[in-house]
Amino acid sequence: MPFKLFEVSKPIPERKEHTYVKHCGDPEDCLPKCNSKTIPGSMTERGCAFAGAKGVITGAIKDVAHIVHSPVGCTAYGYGTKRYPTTTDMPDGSQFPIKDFNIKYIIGTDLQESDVVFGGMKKLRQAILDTNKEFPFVSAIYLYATCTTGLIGDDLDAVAKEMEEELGKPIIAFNAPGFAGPTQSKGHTIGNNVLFSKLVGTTEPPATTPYDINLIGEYNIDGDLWLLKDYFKEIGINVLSTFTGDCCHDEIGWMHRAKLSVVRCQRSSTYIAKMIEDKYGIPYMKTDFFSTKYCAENLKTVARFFGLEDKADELIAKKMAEVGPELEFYRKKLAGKKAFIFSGGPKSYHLSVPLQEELDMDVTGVSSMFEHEDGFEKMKSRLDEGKLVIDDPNALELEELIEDYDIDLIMGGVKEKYFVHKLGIPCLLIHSYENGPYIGFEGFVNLARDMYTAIYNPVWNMLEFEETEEPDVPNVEEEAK
Amino acid sequence: MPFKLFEVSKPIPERKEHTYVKHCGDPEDCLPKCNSKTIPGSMTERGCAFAGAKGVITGAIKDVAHIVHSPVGCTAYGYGTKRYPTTTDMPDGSQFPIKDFNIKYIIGTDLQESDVVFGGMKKLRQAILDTNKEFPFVSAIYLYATCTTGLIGDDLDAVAKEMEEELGKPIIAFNAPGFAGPTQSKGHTIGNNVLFSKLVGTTEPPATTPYDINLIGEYNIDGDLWLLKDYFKEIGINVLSTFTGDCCHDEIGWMHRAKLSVVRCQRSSTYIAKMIEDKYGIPYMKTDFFSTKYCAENLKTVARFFGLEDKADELIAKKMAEVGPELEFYRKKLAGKKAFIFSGGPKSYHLSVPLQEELDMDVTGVSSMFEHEDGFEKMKSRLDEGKLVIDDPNALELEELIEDYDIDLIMGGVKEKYFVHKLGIPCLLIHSYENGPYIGFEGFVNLARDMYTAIYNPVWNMLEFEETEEPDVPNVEEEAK
Amino acid sequence: MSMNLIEKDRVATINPLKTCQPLGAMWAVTGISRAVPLVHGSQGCSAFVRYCLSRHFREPSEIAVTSLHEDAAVFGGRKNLVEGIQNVAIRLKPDFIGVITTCSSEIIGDDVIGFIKTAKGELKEKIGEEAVEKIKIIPISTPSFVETHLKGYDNTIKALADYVAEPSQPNEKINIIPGMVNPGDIREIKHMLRLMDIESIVLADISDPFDAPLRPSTTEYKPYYPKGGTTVDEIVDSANSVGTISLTKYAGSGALSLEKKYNVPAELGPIPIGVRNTDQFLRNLKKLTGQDIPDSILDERGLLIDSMADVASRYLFDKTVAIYGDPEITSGIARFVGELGMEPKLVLTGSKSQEFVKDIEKVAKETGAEIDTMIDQDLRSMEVYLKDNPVDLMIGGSDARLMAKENDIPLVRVGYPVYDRVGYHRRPIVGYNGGIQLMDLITNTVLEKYYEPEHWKLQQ
Amino acid sequence: MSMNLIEKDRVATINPLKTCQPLGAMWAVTGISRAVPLVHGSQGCSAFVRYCLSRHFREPSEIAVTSLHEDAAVFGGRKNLVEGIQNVAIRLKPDFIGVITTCSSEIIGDDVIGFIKTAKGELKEKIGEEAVEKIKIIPISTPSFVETHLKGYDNTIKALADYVAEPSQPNEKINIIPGMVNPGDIREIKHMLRLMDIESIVLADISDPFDAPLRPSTTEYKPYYPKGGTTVDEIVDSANSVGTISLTKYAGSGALSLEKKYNVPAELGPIPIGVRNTDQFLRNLKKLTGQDIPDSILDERGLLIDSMADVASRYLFDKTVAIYGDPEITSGIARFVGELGMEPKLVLTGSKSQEFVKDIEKVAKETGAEIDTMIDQDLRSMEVYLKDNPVDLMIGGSDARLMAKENDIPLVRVGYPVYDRVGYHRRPIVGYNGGIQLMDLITNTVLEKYYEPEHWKLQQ
Repeated sequence: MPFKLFEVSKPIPERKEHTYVKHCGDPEDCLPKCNSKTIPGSMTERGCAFAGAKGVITGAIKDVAHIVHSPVGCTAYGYGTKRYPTTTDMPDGSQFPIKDFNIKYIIGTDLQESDVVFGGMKKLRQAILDTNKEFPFVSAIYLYATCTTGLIGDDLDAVAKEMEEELGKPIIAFNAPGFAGPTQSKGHTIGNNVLFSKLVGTTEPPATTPYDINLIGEYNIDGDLWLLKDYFKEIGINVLSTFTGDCCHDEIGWMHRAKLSVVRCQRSSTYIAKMIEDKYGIPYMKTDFFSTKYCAENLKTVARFFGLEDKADELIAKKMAEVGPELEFYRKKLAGKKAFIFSGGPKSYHLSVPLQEELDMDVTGVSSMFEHEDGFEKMKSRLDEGKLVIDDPNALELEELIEDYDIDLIMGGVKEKYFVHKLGIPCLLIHSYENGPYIGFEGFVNLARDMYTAIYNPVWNMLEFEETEEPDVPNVEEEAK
Repeated sequence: MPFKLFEVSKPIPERKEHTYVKHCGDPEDCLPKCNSKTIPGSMTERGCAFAGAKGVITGAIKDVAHIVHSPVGCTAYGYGTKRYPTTTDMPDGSQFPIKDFNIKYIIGTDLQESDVVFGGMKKLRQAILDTNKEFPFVSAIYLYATCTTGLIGDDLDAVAKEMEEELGKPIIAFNAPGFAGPTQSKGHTIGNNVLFSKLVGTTEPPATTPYDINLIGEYNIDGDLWLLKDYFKEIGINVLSTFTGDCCHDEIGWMHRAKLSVVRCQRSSTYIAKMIEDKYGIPYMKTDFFSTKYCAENLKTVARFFGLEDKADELIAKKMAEVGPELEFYRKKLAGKKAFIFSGGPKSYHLSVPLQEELDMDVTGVSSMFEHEDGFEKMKSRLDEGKLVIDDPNALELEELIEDYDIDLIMGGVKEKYFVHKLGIPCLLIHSYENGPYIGFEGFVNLARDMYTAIYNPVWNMLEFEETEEPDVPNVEEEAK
Repeated sequence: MSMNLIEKDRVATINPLKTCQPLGAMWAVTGISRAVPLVHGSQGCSAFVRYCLSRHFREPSEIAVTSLHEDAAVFGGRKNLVEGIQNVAIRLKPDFIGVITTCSSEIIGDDVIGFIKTAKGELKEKIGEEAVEKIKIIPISTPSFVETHLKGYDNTIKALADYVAEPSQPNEKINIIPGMVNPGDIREIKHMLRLMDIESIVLADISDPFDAPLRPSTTEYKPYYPKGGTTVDEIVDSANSVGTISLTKYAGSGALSLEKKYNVPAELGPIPIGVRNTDQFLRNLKKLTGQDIPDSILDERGLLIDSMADVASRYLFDKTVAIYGDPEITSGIARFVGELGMEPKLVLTGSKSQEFVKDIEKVAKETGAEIDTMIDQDLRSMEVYLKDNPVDLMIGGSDARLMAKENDIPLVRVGYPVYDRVGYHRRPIVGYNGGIQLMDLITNTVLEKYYEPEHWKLQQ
Repeated sequence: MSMNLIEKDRVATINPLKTCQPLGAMWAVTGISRAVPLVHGSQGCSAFVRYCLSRHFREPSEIAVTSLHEDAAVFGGRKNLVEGIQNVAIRLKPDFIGVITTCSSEIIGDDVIGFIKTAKGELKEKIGEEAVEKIKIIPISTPSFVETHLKGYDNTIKALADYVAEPSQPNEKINIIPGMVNPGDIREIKHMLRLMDIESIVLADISDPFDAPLRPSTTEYKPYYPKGGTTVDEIVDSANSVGTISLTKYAGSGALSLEKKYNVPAELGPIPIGVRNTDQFLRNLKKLTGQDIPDSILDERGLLIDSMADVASRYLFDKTVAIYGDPEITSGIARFVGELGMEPKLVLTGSKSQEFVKDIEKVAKETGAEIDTMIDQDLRSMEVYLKDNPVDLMIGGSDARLMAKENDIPLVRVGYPVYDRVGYHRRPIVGYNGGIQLMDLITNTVLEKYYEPEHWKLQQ
């Protein structure tokens, strides 16, 4: 019986196929059903395709103005939702005038009832002109379709083409309305396709080296990219283009000039790596930089490609000496703690082994809200017998899971965090992090520390009023041992 | 009947002599009784001699460590009570290491019961050593007797002498215990005498000019001194020594090298000016720099002494052009408002004429907590018929005064401020100021503005809940007109 | 002495100061006990709102969605909604389901009322008639392309009045429509009502649901429902109250509906921010209930007055302020800062509201200030304005925090959203106590920024 | 895991963290309704204290003085005190006069009890026996050179127990000795008692006198007396209560006196700061009164717990703190910051208290932190310590503000004195609500200082 139907989901038995309990003898394709529609009336954690396109893929680019063609809501929600810091450094050595421009501004057409009736393309054209006037320094303007404009049939590509000619500046349309596809993953795909087809091959880098890579699917969440870039630099590898953390519009255009594509977030951006390989013959490798072991292994693999393995070894040795003792402290504290990883996608397979092997934790299971089969295969392969692999769990299932599996820590998003706390269990932000970065050597220490502080928060020993005082209040650490 | 007994003071008829109602035909020496003991059991605003010495006179010096020889209270109360900012600039061009050192630190001997029994001199000696170790850069150490050490008979002069020899650094004792004299004024006198007898004539200035003055009784409350110094500089007059705002210990020592002593606070420091004149033949003049007219007149007088009247005229014209329009605005707003000035001392005569003549206000009366006869003479001479001149009013009398005279504004200290507000009347801090400086041209604008904001605080129109809404709430200014 | 209306000079909206109707509806439904907001739209419509509400309140925001996809765009959302309602009803066993439309379901033209009927019918076969009748399932029409989130809130309260309220016996209670204010504000209102000995029905009371204790021993789990919220019975009973006070003129439709249908007298606004507005609120309460205003409240008033006497003219006078946010809160704060002697130099709201303009005209008259006023505007307009017209202080939500920082203008956080600090949702700005809190916040901000450099001025 | 006691290495006291006994006595007497503190000493003894109290509370502090001068030093203060008492009695018509000694009157050796008798005798001739008997005139011995201001407070409460309390009928009330906490703290205590349905006598209740409404229409003038304070009748009745809780072990003499003389059981401390101390306070209340702890309080507790779950580990963990001030408040905060996962690195008090050392040992054990502890120390010691041992945060009064600024360490203001900001006297730090307030304050300070530079971390 490799599938499990939560008690609370008995009225919707279709959910059973989405909850797989790992059994080692199962055939490889025995996986939870995924990337299919959510059952209506669920409290799903899933978002929409627009979120996948703008929120995940393009929102990290530093020098682009984003126009959301929508009633005001989608524009408002597109603001300040991702921790994608950017610098003002441009590849040619110049400075973009505004730091964190991508975080600071969001633009929209604020469609009204009359626009819904008569169409919003005129308004969109004017909004593009306004944007170019307001922020003349942007390198490009990106347009986003939404449910409304999808339904009323506004032709964003036509507007983009027309206005690009008028302004002499790249204008790119993303047709990923909210209702497209079962999850935000549809938006990733569209984002990849558009950026590849419209941009890659259109620009040339200021300079190249024999050690150039594309770092794909690295969005610089809470500074992740900056750590990785330092590693590569020290090894002698040059990140020619990042897709898309702290990158600029033109960087996408010259991805075809790299020697290798390194794919970080395999769910959201293997697409473009594959397309680049197909069209330009540039090989790609899927990588994993979470935790010290994965980071070391994958740095070496990338370095080996360039014959720089020695340099990688040096870096790894140095870093391990730095973080080893601290990690050892946290390992002792975290050993045996039961964690459940509820990520958007790939973190559910990136983190299971490191938590188990490097921190001696017990990973009760993993889930994802938008992974596809390939991702679930990896999740499954990286878990022990009897562990859970769940597609798109809803809030009610999460409750049952926590109750039945005696979980010590949930790793999830803001939507889960405060809900899980109400169940008396700590929840760590794993989409946008608590005190990141979480990648690489230092990042894994940060993650371990954040897990440690979440679990050892003294509050968990004080949840209820006690009618009699404990003669001597133990300290949390003792307690938790 | 030039004297008045408040209704509330009927049980203590002695108070009658302290409350004079100006009658123009009265002989000059018809004045309120002053500088005599407060009737026990009063809520007086008066302080003690220690406050007069350390709080007023010496606390403004920037490079001296002050040791209060007392139980901890007097030391604690000697901290942070005066707005005497200091710079780190020393007259020889060097820098004292700590800004606002005089505000930042207070030192004491924290006398215990055993010290009271066996004497505190040993402890004082050790405290001096400690102080010199902690702040080796101070130019001198000043010691203060207090009620306790006065009563137990500790000989501070002996300790000072002994330790001065040991440390090779000036150590000066001030024997102004709290119970000495009827008011803090006793502490001023002692402070003046000690500083004159111990310091004046003991040092030489780094340089002199033919235009050197001592600026006496200017403590730099909220930056007053810095304004005045700028004026003098522009006229071509050099402040060789300030007594004691933002001054250093050595400056007192070379006061005998000035050409003229200019006395600002006539109550607290005419003493030293007089002693310098007597001993060194340096003339002094009593001055008045509050308000534009007094400031202009007195600047001219001082400038005339040096043959620099033209420069003074230039400065005055420039300043008047700057502040004139603003003052005119405030004059219109303040015209007719009834003010009562309850100052420590001289501000009660400095401000009455300016408020009346320059701002068209009505000064209902003035009072002082520590003035002597000469000061009360001036107060009286600067008031109109029927106005009040009160020595040491107590809280209860203040209540009656406000009720009977329909006062719009009280100018007093912190002890009065919140009390007066409870009576539904604004009270402006005139000892330490609200948003000073208050001296000179710009300062008078500040004062006018602070009076304006205090009186026009919209809250005075909202004191009580109204059962019916006013059809159209008038704005305060309209209302107050 | 005047109000100067500054028009938006762009079509593009840059950093909006408003969002769409569904958010207001989800907010309001969360204020009902054991209620589930069911959004009939794409998953983004629930996911984004849950994210936004959770980060502001640091609380769960449990919202169900019908997950509309391409097929619904073509064939309509009937299947999704009918199924969705049943799944919610069966799995979550709520007392109330608010079916909230979105841009997509409105454009598709789904017959929400009809679908609810269908769903109920099917449900009856599954869980029995009695169980179904116990659940109020209410349609809430909130087209995203009309007005703002406040309208969505307003439409929800109106739906409660129209679909839930039922006249029976007079109940001597007062209905309060708080508007989109924080838990701390609603608690302060209830505190005032308690002092006046008035019982109330809050439509709807998000104070506990969005600020709930963490107490596993008494919490309702599987499904988790937060403590509190207005019960359906109370909403039913709201037709029998002695009156309705909507704290905001901008969300008074429910009050007017109760007045029209059930003769429950309505008073709309002003929001009790500051002295005069709170005075007016108390007068309205007295008028509707006949209750006297007790000394205990007037003493609280006296504490605010006392603080204003001690602090306002000394530290705040003539400091210029830019205030932005929802119209009622913004105009309320503008009036209050005027009462503090400050100068509201710029007021800005995302709503296109003539009421707001009138409110500000009144403030301009009272304060004698020239007030630059922006309606239907965005935060970018404020940023551009401030470059040329710097102010001493900004008052509003977190979305302008980077602008404040860049311009080195201290920001006093109020209203929604505040996500970059903690506890603000718990801190009232309404009532006399809220006035004290807000004034303290403003004053301490001024002291830190403008007085610290000359620290001796803080010695008093 | 340990407490490391750091001794003072100087004789000189530099920037004391304490003051003398009379201040504590004047503070306490102000908490009695229609009472006048009459200081038997120099004018500085009243003037300085009035200044200090007024600037902290931003309220009047009306204190009379006997104005001792040289002649009294020689001949004794008899005349001053006898006259002073009469003048106060006749002119201010109080219900209570607290005669507070000072260093000078103690050294002179004035027979205060005798002088009070004499004054009463003379008074009777002037205003009649009945009028005199209505005024409680109580000697309070507060030699300035013994211990600290807290001892003066303690001696005053003990004087109330010894000279005013009188047994009659049991009253079912609880006596609360709040210690030198703020009006907001006392109000929070009273709020908890209200929720537990317990009536109380607060010895003495400064909450209204030091935070009084500005309401001319209801204020008592000529003489002005602030609203509130504990009435003399209540103090008399305190001998009949079911128990006394002193929120502080450091001022429990009055409680012990009531226990010894009238069998009123006493509980001393801990001050209810933080979760565990507040839990203990409630248990003590239950023990003494038999009242159950209601859900309403536990829900408030749940809100604090909720905030701690959401915020503490995320933003506060392992941040190091220096805490200074009065011993009970300091040790209470040390325990609370430990509950928040922070590290109390330095604790500092001006009192020479072994109780404090024990409290801190307990906190060290609970938190596993190494806590450097200074007793009988001054602020200069902290400054020197911080140069070598910087911390992330300081918690204490305004007197260390310049040190905080110079070391670029943010300062969370609590306790007394706070004179460079507004409203802190009104903000509780005790009880669960006080815990929320204090945690919010700490967290927002941390966010502003340590998170703003990477502002994206504040998006959540």
